[in-house]
Amino acid sequence: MRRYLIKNITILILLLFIISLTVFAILFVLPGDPAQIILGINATPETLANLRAELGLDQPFWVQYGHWIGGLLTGHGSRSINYDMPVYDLIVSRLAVTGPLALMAIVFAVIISIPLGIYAAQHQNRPGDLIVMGFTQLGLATPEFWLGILLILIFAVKWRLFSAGGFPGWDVSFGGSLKALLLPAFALGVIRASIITRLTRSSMLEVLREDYIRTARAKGLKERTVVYVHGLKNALIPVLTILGLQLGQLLAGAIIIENVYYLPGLGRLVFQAIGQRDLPVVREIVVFMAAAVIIVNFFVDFTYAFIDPRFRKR
Amino acid sequence: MKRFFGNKNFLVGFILSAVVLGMALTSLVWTPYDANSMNPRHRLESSSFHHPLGTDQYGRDILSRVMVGAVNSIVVGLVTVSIGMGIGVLLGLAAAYFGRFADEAIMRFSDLLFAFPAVLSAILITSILGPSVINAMFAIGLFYIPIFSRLTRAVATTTWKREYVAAARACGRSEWAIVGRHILPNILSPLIIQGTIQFAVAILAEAGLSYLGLGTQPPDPSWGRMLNEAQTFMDMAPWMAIFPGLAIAWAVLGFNLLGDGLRDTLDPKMVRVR
Amino acid sequence: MSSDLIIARDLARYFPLGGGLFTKPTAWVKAVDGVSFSVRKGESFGVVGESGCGKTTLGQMIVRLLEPTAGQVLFKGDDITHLNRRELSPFRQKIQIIFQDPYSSLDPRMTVTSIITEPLLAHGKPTKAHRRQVAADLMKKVGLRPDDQKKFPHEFSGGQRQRIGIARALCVRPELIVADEPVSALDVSIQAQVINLLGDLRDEFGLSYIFISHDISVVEHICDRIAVMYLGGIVEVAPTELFISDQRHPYSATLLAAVPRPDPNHRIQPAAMEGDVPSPIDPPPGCPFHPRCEHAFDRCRNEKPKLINVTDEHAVACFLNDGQGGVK
Amino acid sequence: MMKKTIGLILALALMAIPVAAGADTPVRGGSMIVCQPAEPPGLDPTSNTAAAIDRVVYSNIYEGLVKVNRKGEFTPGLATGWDLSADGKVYTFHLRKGVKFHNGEVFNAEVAKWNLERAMGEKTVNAHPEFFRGIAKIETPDADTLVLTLKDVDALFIAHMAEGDAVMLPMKGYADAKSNPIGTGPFKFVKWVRGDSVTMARFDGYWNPERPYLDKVVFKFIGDASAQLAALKAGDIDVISSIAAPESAMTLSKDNRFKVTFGTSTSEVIMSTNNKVKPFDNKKVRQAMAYAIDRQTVVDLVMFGYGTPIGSHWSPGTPYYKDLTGKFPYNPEKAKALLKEAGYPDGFSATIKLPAIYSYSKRAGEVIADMLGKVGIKLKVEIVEWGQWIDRIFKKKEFELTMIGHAEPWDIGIYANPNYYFQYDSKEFQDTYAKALKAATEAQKAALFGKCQEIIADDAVNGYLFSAPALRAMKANVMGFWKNAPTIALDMTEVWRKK
Amino acid sequence: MSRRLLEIENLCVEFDTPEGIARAVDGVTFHIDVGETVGLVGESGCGKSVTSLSMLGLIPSPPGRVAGGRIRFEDRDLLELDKEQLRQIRGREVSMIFQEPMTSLNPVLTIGRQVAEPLMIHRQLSKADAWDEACRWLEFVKIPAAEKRLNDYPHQLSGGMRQRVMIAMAMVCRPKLLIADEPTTALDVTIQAQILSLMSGLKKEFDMSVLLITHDLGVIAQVARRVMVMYAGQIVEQALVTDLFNDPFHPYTRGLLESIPKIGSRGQGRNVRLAEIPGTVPPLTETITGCKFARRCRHAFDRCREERPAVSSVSEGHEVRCWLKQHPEKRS
Repeated sequence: MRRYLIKNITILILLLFIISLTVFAILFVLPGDPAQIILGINATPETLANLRAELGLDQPFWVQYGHWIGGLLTGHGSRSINYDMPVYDLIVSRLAVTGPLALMAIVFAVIISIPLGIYAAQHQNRPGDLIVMGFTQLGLATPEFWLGILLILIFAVKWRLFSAGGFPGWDVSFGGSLKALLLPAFALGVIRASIITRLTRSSMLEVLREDYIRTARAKGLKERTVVYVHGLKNALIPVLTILGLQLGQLLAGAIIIENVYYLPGLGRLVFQAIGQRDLPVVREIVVFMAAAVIIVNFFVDFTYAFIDPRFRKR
Repeated sequence: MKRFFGNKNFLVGFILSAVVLGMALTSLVWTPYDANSMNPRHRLESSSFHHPLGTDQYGRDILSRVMVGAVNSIVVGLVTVSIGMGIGVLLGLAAAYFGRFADEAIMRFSDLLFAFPAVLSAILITSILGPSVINAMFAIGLFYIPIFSRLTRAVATTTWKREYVAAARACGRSEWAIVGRHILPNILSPLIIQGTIQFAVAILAEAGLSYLGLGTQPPDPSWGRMLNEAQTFMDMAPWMAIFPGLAIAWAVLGFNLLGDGLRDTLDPKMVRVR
Repeated sequence: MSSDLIIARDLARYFPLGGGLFTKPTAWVKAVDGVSFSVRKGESFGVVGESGCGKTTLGQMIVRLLEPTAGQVLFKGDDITHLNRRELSPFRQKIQIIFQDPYSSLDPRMTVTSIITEPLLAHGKPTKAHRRQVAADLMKKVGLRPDDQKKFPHEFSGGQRQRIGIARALCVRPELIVADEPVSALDVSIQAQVINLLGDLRDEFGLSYIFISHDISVVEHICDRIAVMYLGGIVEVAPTELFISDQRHPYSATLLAAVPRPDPNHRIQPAAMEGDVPSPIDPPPGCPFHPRCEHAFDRCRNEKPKLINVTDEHAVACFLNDGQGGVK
Repeated sequence: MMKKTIGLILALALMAIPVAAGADTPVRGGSMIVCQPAEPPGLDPTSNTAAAIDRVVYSNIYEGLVKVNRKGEFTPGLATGWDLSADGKVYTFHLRKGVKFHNGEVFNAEVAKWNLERAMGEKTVNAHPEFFRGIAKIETPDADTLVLTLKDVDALFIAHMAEGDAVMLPMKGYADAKSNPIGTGPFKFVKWVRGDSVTMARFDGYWNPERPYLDKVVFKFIGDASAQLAALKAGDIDVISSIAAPESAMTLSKDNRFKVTFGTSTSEVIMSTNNKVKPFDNKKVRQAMAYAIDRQTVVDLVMFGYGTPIGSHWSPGTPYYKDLTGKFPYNPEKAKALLKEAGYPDGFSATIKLPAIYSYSKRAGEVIADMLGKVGIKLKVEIVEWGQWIDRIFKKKEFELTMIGHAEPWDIGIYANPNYYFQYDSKEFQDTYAKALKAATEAQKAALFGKCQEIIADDAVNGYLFSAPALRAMKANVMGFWKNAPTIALDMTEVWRKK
Repeated sequence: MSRRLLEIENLCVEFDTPEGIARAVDGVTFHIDVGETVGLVGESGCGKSVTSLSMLGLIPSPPGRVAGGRIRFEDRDLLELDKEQLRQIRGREVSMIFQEPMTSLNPVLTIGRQVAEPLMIHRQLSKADAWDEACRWLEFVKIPAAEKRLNDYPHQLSGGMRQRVMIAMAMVCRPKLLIADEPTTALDVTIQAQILSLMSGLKKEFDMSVLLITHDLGVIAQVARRVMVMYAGQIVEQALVTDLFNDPFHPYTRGLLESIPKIGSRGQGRNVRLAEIPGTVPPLTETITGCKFARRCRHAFDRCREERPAVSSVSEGHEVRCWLKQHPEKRS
């Protein structure tokens, strides 16, 4: 077990290192001078040089990279060029939007998909199943940002139940903020739900065909126990993997959906930061997102142990 | 053929994607209006006989733009799948064949790609190379590499373990001959199925990137970008937001179903049941 | 022993367990560990053992599907253990293999003709017509209808598929066939057909077999000599009749006794042997069989017995046979 | 139909403003949330030219010696007045007495001198040190008098002193100006929530005890058109200082809870043309393009009518403006003829590179591409990231055509610099501009600056399209908000809320 | 003396397949007495497992369904019970063990839990009591260190141990009938011998009836009292084990017995051929009017091909589904 841990953590760190280096290198060669962007198009070369020196942009690659990683490791991080504040604080403040958004989306997705998937599996090839599967096909085909737009059209433009976007801020209005996240989280969640429903269904179908399900029935267990205790626990294993992988998809979806709903989240931050050449922000968010995905998957791997004893190695 | 069309998924998928394909091909020779021609007098008109899907803020015919947009989507699908498949299959074969170290390295590389939220990397890529449909295709194709390499690796590893491969080896066939005669034919069906599905995914991805302004550039019509432009006109001209989105969903649904249908009919497991 | 077609000397094969990009294997599975035997021309040599005893690994080393970790394989006196693909080519034609699973041993995407004549491709460029002719002849030989040449494997039943596999092995006119559980996956009535076919072909082509199976009754029926394997090593070798009448190793005796006979008058002995087969990852010290052996004494626990001849034809790896007499 | 409506709104808006401003008496108190599209990259206008900084802090937190009023006139700021010597080289500023910074430091001639020297110095971080480097000598005869001797006559000196780059910082509390600005303005800085808002509160020690009216002002940063609109409708904000999607102004103007104002700004949206690359080095080609562009339609399609067509690089709200829109009336036939004369009877192909961050520029690019296409000039549209735009287009001049708004006032001087990205090199213009800068009288200035406008218009250096509007929407009870934007500031000093 | 525990009459089970309806069980009739071990033998696909599954309503449906017949267990017709009543019988009065001990145990639940489960549902024992009882049973089936094993998961056990767990699980409620579907097929011979002897011991101890389903005639011969031979969905011959092995009547049974290589039969030299049954089993979807074995039968005559043979009695308790009037060997 310890070997396994050490091995995987080593790989994890190596992966993060490679990602950080890649991102840094990519942004290093990216055309566009941050100093010029800060100072605007009419700035003099002299001012530009002064600012570049101040930002450390005149240093060679490895020195800059070392500085950056050093900063990250000591918990200081770098400062946003644009906002003149630690990127860390910026990420934390934006995470206050993206985090709940992703969480709500996952919750939506899970509460919709798992019961639907089980239902469909139990009613395989019957009308209920076909309807559910039809909807998931539609869900898979619908771009989430379009669903977002449609929801705005219906709920904001036509019925005026929600505002068409924007985010009041948690401290200004908790309820209002929650409401602002509702539609985007729903749009994100419904699409995820389609994938998870299909997966739950097929996984459940596979499990229900297993010999131990027959054994459980032969023991005289109630069908409910058979499905939810003997079946679900096994069926959830592949679902869990996909849920882990979905985090990456979800972050990607968040970038787009935050743009549809004008939510001041991480996705929008990185999208804008690239436009503004706020390199420290871009770098750290990309590394942060990649790390989040990798680490979540790492933990998902571990969660197997709790569900599937076969993964528990000595 | 009959066994394909007997499958409902395939049949519906075939019809849906044939419509998209037909629209794209027609648009090469004829569209109701020039898709890019502006007509200030007919701005933001809703559906009418002259403009079945209405017009946009420049008075351009949305039907014509949706038709031309289909070409764009199909090209994106073809190119990205080719990139992903071409490189992915090679990597997957290499991983399966060499095993151990190479396998681990190649699979870690694909983990790496998997770990990056694709849109994020696409944003990065297009911001280095500039937003254009070519760069968007490159970005999407890049993310297809691990998908195809994993698929290839999985099928190739199991196929390589099959006894008929051992039999071929036992009678002295070279590894290349085995790849050519046994491995590739077995990978073919899953590749076709996966390719069709990734084709659909590419249409979605390109729409997303174009929606963010990172894909197809104006004035070329792209479904995603049309949605982007539609958003500020939503209360005035909702049709601008509805039809391009419908087109995306239609095409993606079509190719997804086609893929599912192919899976139903081509999957070797099904063959064995017979 | 110039009549020996193939000789295996101290063959061993270890498989690494665990380990990845950065770590060394945590353990080694000694699937086969020091096996020696020889097969004469025209002889059928049976290898019997329970699952995990290493019999399949042994067979694959003989046909060089697996490279031995140690030891030698000599074919008609030539050492073929470390030949490369090209050097091996002439020997490949002489040694062929038949597999257990009639499903996974045939490429589902190839026609019967392609499958049967695939070995020809490895040794030349046969014409299509030639291939068709060869395939038709072989199909007739193994009892298939030559008209079915263009069919695919899934259009055949299990027994027919096994015949296709046999035809493929015969394609290059081998002298030795390693048959790895060739009838285990078949139903009783089909099993008999294939066993008979194998016997007929042996007579017709003067083949030698290394016949690997877990089923003593099948091995007994077809083979001239039987080797019993346990945990990667041969514990007893004897001519079949001698083996049936006079097993010298306690394991052989238990194995034979455990086989249920289709004869209500012959009841099997109440389980003579308790316990499971130990894992080859962590084999017990001394004689690998001692934890299950009712005759085990101190020496068995500390020292691994070597396979020694008790008579010219009969070798046993058991300390009980050091001086005199067998188990029974 | 659409055009008529817009025209009507325009007329109404123009009529309404003077009435609205005078009808009620301003009242003290209350707070106001103003939406500003871009978040400033720091709050120090003396180290960065970003317009977003000036919009938030200039005239609100910081003040300079000279101020621009809502009509675009130069009025006293921290200087109550100034005298100009007869040779036009010596400015004597009479500083306001009793001015204090928000941190209690006193403002006097010495502080002013320090500020100017800081801007001119070797290690300056000021984006426009050239504004100050014309100063030869700074004298402070007493605490309230500042005498500046210029090296040469500079007609724009006062204009420059009225820009954000010339605001006065305290000598002690200047170091954190980027994140904790301290000035002499009517409002003092309270907090900056990154990514969201800057809050400022009434400064009780302001030199004009009558001002400001408001107790608190929050600048909230919402760049997206729909989000701005949503926030205004939801009551989260009081003012949209600049409507990002002009089409939404239409809908808003129909809602009587809100009012939409449409004024002038200093920003000229132009199709920048690389005057050094073929075929744009040919004046006839450029003129042909000028004929091929229907400016009013551009305004209609891009700005939904909210914008004023221009004929040269000078916005209508700026003094000395000369209306040159009639110089190249829309005439595709003439454009084709000119192209033929220039040797392109079948037109030609070119690429227009549009910066991704500005939606007006992408839209205008698309519209122009269509218009030029009709006379045979096929434009390939390429969208570039802002960073790339700066790098490749602005610095390396790798472009044929691009589209951008030049927001700074009085910036026609860029045409005198042959190395500026559009690479216009005209001796005639350079001479005229140099003369204009040294013009002593208003009449001379008007004539010479007018001549400058004419020269570039005639050369059709760039495609002059329209002046971006100061398009604002606000709740009906917001009073005194500047309609026009003659300078880059959102001066909240005189804004009040009707009870 | 012999009391009927189970009586199956004319049972038919059908499956929908892409090729049409497959009749997996086609008019099976047999009975099991109290305390009797009955063997059901046949080749793969002959319908022996389907027969056993249909007794407890475990046929996967769709695509399968019981198309006709009666299954009397004691005084009830199992086919007429509702789901709840059937559930009460499963695991309490009739339990089953299956071929693959690897896949028949739930990999994510502990051994203890799985063994205790029937006790908790059928005998309403508390969890603690059920586990104690489960532990006793594990000891009973000779699982070493049973108490520790309770918290183990199936993958931690060897194949033989898993099958012991399966047996314990099936036995905890002391069923009247144990259906063992190929219980030893996946095991090595030495382990098979252990399991068979364990089962015989349990049977004697608890005096239950056992239906042993297997393809291995050897196993049947060792364990069963009575044996039924199935071919293509029908029982073609049933008799006491001694009668069947010593004096098989049906040509299929004979063929089957003669085709097995027998240890010790080698005396005659190396070229002994085994008897073969020519051809293969017909697909279940095929409708065969006459005898299903006719096309592989050396003795078949016209009637065999036209009319389905009726069941006739050869001797006391020895029934055959064959048109042959006399013993084939005696006839030829």
